[in-house]
Amino acid sequence: MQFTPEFEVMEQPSAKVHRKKTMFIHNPVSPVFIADAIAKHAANTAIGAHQIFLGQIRADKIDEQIVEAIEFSAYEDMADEAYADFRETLFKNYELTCMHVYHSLGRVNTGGINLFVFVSSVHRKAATAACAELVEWIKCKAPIWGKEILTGDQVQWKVNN
Amino acid sequence: MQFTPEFEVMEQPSAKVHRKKTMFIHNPVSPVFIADAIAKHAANTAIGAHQIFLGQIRADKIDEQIVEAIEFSAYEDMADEAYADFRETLFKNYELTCMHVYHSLGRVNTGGINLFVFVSSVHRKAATAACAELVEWIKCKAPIWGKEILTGDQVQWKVNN
Amino acid sequence: MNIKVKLFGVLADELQRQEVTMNNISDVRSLEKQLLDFHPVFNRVHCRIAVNRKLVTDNMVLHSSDEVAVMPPFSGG
Amino acid sequence: MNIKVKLFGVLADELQRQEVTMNNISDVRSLEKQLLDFHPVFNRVHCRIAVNRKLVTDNMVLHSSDEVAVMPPFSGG
Repeated sequence: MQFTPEFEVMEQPSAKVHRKKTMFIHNPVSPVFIADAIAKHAANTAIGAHQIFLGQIRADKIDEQIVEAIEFSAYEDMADEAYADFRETLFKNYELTCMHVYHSLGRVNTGGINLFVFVSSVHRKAATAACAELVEWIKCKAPIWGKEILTGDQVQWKVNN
Repeated sequence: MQFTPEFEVMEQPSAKVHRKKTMFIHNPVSPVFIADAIAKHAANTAIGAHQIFLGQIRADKIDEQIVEAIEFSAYEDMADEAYADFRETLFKNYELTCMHVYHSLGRVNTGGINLFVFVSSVHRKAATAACAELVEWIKCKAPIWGKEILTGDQVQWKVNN
Repeated sequence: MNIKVKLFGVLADELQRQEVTMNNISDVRSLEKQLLDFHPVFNRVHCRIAVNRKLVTDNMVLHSSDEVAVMPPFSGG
Repeated sequence: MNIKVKLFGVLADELQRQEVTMNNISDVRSLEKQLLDFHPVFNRVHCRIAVNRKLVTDNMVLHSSDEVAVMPPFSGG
């Protein structure tokens, strides 16, 4: 049986027709992307405070080897669903205006940014507290894995403390 | 008595020959400026975490009037000296890599960014804690004043809670 | 019952695949037991199981339609 | 002794100047007293005094070379 593309789209449940909301991007986070995200929020004049967290890949020394990159993978569907729940909890617990999270998948070289957390609120304390909780959540509760690529192509699985 | 510019420079104590380090800028903080600051830190591969705070001017409603802008002034010399001291304290109390603060002077319209605090560290908790302390310090201890410009050119001096 | 199990991180690396089918699985505990025999990585690495994209700690019955995943410790961010 | 006093924020606005010279000042307390008589804004607004760019709470003797400032509550950020 064959479908025309239009028919196929109509057959899909509506959640799949729309592009799924996901925290994952397939590149490092660029400073220009961050600037654009900030600039977009100028129009929301209820906002008084933005709290931003950026994770950057360190050139850690492990014995005699140096980390050159981290390759990230994730259980994307689970991470996005769990984030949607946690996001709701944070919006309930704090008076927030906006919340955005971007995490890289694939290889990010040292010096590159692999995590961009961006929380905005009317008064600063809400954004500051929620941002810290969210970063903690991503480090501890999100099904994401980092494989450290060392000099000489050795690898080591990243451990979060 | 007349000096040639060169001679005049030689007469100055060395601290005054160099451009003084100050937190104050005479414009709103632009997203591009923030992106440049972030991009510059890619070269420092000891850094694992950046914590950024941005203050944005809110269009608060005060009775029937709306805030259109805040005009900032400061006791600049005192603020910069006090910041240098507090910066040293934070570097002693937390394992930090970098710290930058920019505060606007003059008029910043609603939606504009008047404060950019940027703290970096190897591990995230140092940057997060120091950034929060620094923002608190700027709000409570730095000799800076904001005059809210309301619709119809009425003014009201900003009060920090 | 056969259950398809998603693998992530070091598990996917060591087994060189992102999914494995386990036979004769009735519940989470029987899956855990079989994994220990299946490959030494499951002894070495502390793993957690997700069913239908939610972490599971207590035992529960599994159905062939369930989305089951075994996950090593998280290390994102 | 005459002391030049820097004014900031609402003080500079209401007095329409950024500096005022006060006469017969010997110490911080005498400056505070004279300011209260000088302009009603000093009664209305809780002010703090800085000498040589440092906040002063205890009384101290002032010298003509001191950099003295009166400051309303801070509201930066």
